[in-house]
Amino acid sequence: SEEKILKMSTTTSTQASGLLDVLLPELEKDTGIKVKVIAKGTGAAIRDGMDGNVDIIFVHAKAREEKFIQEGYGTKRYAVMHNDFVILGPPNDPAGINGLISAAEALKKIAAVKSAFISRGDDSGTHTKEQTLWKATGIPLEKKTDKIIKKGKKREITFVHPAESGQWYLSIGQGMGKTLTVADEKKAYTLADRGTFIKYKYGRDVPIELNVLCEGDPILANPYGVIPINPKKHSHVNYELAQAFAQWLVSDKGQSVIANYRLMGKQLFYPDAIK
Amino acid sequence: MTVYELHQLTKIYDERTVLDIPDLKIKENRIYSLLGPNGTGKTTLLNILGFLEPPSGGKITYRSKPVRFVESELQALRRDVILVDQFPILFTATVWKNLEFGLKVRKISKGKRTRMIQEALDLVGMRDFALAQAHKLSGGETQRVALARALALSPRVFLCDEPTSSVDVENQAIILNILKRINQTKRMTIVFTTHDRTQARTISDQTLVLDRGRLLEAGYDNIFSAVPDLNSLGETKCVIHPNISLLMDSHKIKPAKDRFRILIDPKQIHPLRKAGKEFPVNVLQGIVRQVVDENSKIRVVVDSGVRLILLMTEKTYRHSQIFVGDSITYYIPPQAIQAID
Amino acid sequence: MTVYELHQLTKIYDERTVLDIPDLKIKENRIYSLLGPNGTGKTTLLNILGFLEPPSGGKITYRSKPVRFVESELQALRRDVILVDQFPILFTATVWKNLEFGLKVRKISKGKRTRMIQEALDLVGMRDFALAQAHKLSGGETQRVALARALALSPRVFLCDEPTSSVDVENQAIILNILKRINQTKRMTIVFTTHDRTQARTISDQTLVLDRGRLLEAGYDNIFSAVPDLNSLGETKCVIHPNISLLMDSHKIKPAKDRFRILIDPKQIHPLRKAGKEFPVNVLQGIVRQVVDENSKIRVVVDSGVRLILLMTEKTYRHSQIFVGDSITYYIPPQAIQAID
Amino acid sequence: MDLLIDSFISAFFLIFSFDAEMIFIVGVSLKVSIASTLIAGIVGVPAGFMIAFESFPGKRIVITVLNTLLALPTVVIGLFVYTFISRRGIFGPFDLLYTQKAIIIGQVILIIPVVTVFTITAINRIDERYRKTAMTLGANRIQTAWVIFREARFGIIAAIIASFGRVISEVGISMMLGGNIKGFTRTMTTAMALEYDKGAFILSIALGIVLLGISFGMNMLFHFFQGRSRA
Amino acid sequence: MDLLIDSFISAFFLIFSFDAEMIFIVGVSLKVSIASTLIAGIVGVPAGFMIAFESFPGKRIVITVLNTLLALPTVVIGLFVYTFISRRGIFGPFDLLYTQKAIIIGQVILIIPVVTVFTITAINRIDERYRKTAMTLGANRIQTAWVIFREARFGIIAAIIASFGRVISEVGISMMLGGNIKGFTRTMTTAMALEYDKGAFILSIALGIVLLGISFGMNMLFHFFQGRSRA
Ligand SMILES: Nc1ncnc2c1ncn2[C@@H]1O[C@H](COP(=O)(O)OP(=O)(O)OP(=O)(O)O)[C@@H](O)[C@H]1O
Ligand SMILES: Nc1ncnc2c1ncn2[C@@H]1O[C@H](COP(=O)(O)OP(=O)(O)OP(=O)(O)O)[C@@H](O)[C@H]1O
Ligand SMILES: [Mg+2]
Ligand SMILES: [Mg+2]
Repeated sequence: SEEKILKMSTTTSTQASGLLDVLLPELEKDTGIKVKVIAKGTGAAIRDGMDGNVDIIFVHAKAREEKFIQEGYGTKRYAVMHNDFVILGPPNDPAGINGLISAAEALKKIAAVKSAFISRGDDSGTHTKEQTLWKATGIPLEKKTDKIIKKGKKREITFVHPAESGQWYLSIGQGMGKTLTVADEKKAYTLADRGTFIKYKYGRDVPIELNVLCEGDPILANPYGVIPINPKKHSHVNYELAQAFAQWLVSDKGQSVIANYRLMGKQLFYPDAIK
Repeated sequence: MTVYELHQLTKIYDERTVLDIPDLKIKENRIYSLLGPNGTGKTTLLNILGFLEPPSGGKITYRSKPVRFVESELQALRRDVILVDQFPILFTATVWKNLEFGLKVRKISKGKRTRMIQEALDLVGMRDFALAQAHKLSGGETQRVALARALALSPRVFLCDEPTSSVDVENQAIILNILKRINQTKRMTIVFTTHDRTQARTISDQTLVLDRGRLLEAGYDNIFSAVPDLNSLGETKCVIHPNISLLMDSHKIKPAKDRFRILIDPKQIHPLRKAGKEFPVNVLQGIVRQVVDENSKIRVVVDSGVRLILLMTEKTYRHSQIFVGDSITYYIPPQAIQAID
Repeated sequence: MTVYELHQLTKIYDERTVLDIPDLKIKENRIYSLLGPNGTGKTTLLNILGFLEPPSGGKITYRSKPVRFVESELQALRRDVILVDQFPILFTATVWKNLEFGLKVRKISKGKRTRMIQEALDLVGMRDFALAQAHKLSGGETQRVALARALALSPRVFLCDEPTSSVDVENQAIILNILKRINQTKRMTIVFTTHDRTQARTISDQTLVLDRGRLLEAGYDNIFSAVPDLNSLGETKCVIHPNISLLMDSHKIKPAKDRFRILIDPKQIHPLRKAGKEFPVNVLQGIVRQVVDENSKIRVVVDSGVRLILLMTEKTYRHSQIFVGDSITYYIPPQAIQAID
Repeated sequence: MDLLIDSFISAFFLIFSFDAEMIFIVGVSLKVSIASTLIAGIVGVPAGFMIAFESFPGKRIVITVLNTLLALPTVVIGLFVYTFISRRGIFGPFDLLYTQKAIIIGQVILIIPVVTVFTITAINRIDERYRKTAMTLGANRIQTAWVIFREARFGIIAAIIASFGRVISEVGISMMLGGNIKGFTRTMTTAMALEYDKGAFILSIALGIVLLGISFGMNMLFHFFQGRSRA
Repeated sequence: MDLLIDSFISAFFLIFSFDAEMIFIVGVSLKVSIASTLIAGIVGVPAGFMIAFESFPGKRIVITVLNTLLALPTVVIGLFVYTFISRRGIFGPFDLLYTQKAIIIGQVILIIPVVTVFTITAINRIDERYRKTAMTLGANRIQTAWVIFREARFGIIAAIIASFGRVISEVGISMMLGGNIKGFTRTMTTAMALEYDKGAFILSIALGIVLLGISFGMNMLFHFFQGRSRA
């Protein structure tokens, strides 16, 4: 009997949060599918999908996922689960945002007192969300454009960040975990997904001191999706298995595994398929 | 048969011509000694004869075939010819392994190898050192092992660069005898350099003298640096020592320079019973320091402030009753003096 | 004044004792020559005298102070004593820089340095090579530069390991003269090794002979390997050549071995008019190959199958009318023969 | 400081638990690193020899370029290899990406310059006369090279050891081309990076200590085979 | 293949756009790498000298340990330094974490073994007689060392070049201890890693090409200063 092996690129958060460690054994038990997990940044994971290096991707950047499907790289986006983003800060909370619901309001306050803020700055789902939030604050923003050449044509990638951010707005271009570490070290505010935060606050050798200061704004939702790669683009991909995996994820069984996953007694992800 | 023929051979280092040989033949089965002052190109010539360095210009034939200095062709030639360096290098291994190397390269069977190595070590009296680490040997031991390493390979042509310079007297004699013997028994052609003229004359069939890269016809014995004698009127005289001014044959003089070198043919100097009228000039006195028998010629070293060498037949020698320690008088004919360079 | 005093000095390499000197004094302002076969410990001894290698045992005093082989103390001593190696190493730099090194180390001012370097280069006739790359020099050039490098520093003690082995004849004489001269003018103590006995005798005040690590009293001239003569009845005879069996003085024999070495004192051998009844044994014949004047002693080399050296006064020499090429008869008294090791 | 002490203790437990996964990861690391080092040695040592031995036009440029390649970042190598072996690349059909082979390819590229440059340096330091002596004794090019190799062996071995150290401690290429897939391409360093990401610092350092231990063992082995030939 | 061509063109634009951010990143990389290399050289070369020169008990162990440290993973170094300089560590008050100084500290630790090991190898290869000659000419220990250094300089320079290549292309330590903070500690390699993570492969490789160009320039400079002294 041939081994059912599926290759999946995913964002680091699914792996680092430990979710996959409970999800995949269940999957194998039910379907016999073994998954080779390649964890990397959202951008790189999507890239893997476009290049046909994997059979399926599991990421959280809704807009880009949709574009991915539009361009024909993926067949369908399955909404699997979500968690949410939270704004973290040092215990002494110099900007006084504790208890605020509106994320935009909180960021505005931080900018007003020029309290240190760490941005992932890596074009990840979290970074994309952060930019949306800054736009919502209405404070003056600066645009930064990178030019690249693609197939001989110039293309531009654009980012925004608060104007005159100088010393207080630090863009570190790293994953969520490291961003938390840096924010903790610098006693700074940052935007993080709840899963990683819990992991770093309660499940780490050296816990971080940061606390959740702002949460609950609907804009802070963070949906994850899986997309099987389109066999029309890449004939070699194992579409059947990818399909089976996606189906299992959105099945009752898959969804309940996600709902029941606890880290330090805290729920990290909320199933999206059953409601 | 002619082993090597050199034509218009030159070697240039850093724009300096260190070797310039219009014509030279090395014949088979003979022993050549190569003499000459330091830096005169002896080692350079041996390197070229050993196919280890290309000349800068000119032609070489080896056994009637022209030699092209192309790596692929040299390989085979090098199997014929072995050079033992002036300061030989032994590989960082045992003495035995050092000797084995050339034999292994020639694919000689183990049993034969063992015999040949032992033989070669015996020749130079180094058998006890077979298992010693070669790079820890003393200077003379090193030189002897290097010789043995080459001898074990019985090459057609054997080039030795000062083979006995660090070897003790006892072994010097032994090594020279070996050279003589292998030359006869194995019909080996040998070219060796030395600074010991007696050694050269004793064992070699022919002596080549290099001077500043050129071959000298006249020999190497009496070379002096000289300045023109400014006090001499109308005559060409040169001074080689504060007390010695010699009249030269004007035919043999090249355009006068501030400082030049002369060569006095040792065969043309003759001892006199006493200073007489017949020879008004170029008569010198000196103390006999040494008398040596060199292949039926007698070599007499006389100290007249500078050391002069007289080469005479045994008859002349006996006739003139020369004793070491004597003060003798001798005459240098002007035509015996030749300016070089 | 005594420069060095050695007591029970030994050096052991790989469990082999290569040097074993019960007592030796080196006096100030004298020239010592160090003779001996290859691998006998000459270089090793010089290394120890140069404070470059510690002995394995024994004591050395330098200028009456005991030497402790501790790096911190040796530094100062090494400023006094310079060793020129057997195969000298020049630093990968110009000849000038090589000479400059020791002077810079001694913090000598630039102007003075320049003068001293030029002087030293002139001494060895290498001035033209001042700016040459030292590691590209020929063998003899290298040796001469190494000498100049040491001479420029005017050390108290000058140790030379075979200083002229690769040097041409002309420069050999010059270098020996330099050694002689600096010994006189700068009151330098000199120890040099050589395989040239004439050279040793001509310029040194005292000759030290090393043999297998031990000092020989009797000199180094006639050492032969010998086997006991099995045909001799009741007498102690040894064979040093198929045709030569010599009677030895039984007092001077150590327990018989299969193979041993003997030393024949060259001063005790005397030439005879002709073989007579007075000397029934130990009378040999041979051809005179060489006669050399050595500091008022006459050295005669006789070839009797092996080469024997006779050392005689000028008077004896003249009296016996020895000519090179002659066949002579000579007598070796049994007490002149001594077994070593 | 506590962290370090804890790490040491954990390392100890890690080693003596003989955890199957742990053993597997160590195995992958060793296998991949040894393979890369061997291949790079087989290519780089002869290449270094040739470059040091021959004189050819542009030799100095070649050496300068090799020196430059010592600064080849793992990201560049990773991406470079990626473009060839990713599904869209020309070697796509061989399905090499995210396999141990891919890691080996990348690591070989990483250390070939190291091996080559240090081989050149080691050879250059050998006295010209060794070569001359071998040649006059009748050695052909390969035999001559062998002589030089023997004389230069300590330098070359040092280069090999350094290269091994470089690849076994390397993370970028292993991550990019191997993908850190559990049970397939997870090496000690990618495992360390993951643990670090997870915030499991102790485990991360403990793994590092195990890695150093293994490297120490390899070095001892080297020393042992090298024997006292140094003396 | 398109990717590579695009990358080259992008690299070209990157360089000639004289983008302020780009120049800054290059500046940080150079500054940090040169500083690390210099410090490691100042420590490692003399250390290598001492070890090669002196005979002391345990010398072979020291050399084996140094060889082992060639396999020190950047994650371990990063974490190790982190525990000392993070706010909770003993050097916390100096506020070193996420500064260029922190990167330098880590990188120095990374390459000291490289410099030391290759210095030892270079020194060992020098004929014992150079040392003897220097000593007999009256040189003290330092002057003797200088002579040996001169003779071994090509090996040592090779070690320094290799170390420079190692640190300028290094990413793990720069990332962990520098934090890749834009405008402060972002280096070429961390920028490359970032672009890679974003999936912006072209920009990543373009940066790599720029890095190699700079490294090439440094090597040419080295060659130039070294002069024709080799000959
Ligand atoms: N590689 C080189 N580069 C430059 N000059 C060189 C090189 N090799 C030799 N020379 C020079 O060429 C000349 C001849 O050198 P060679 O070694 O042939 O002399 P030699 O006759 O063997 O002298 P010696 O009796 O001292 O050994 C010397 O002046 C030497 O300095
Ligand atoms: N480092 C060493 N290790 C082992 N043996 C050595 C070492 N150095 C010298 N020897 C041995 O010690 C003996 C004495 O060597 P030394 O160099 O003193 O001889 P020497 O009298 O100078 O000989 P030569 O006339 O050949 O130069 C030799 O047999 C040599 O092989
Ligand atoms: Mg020569
Ligand atoms: Mg010696």
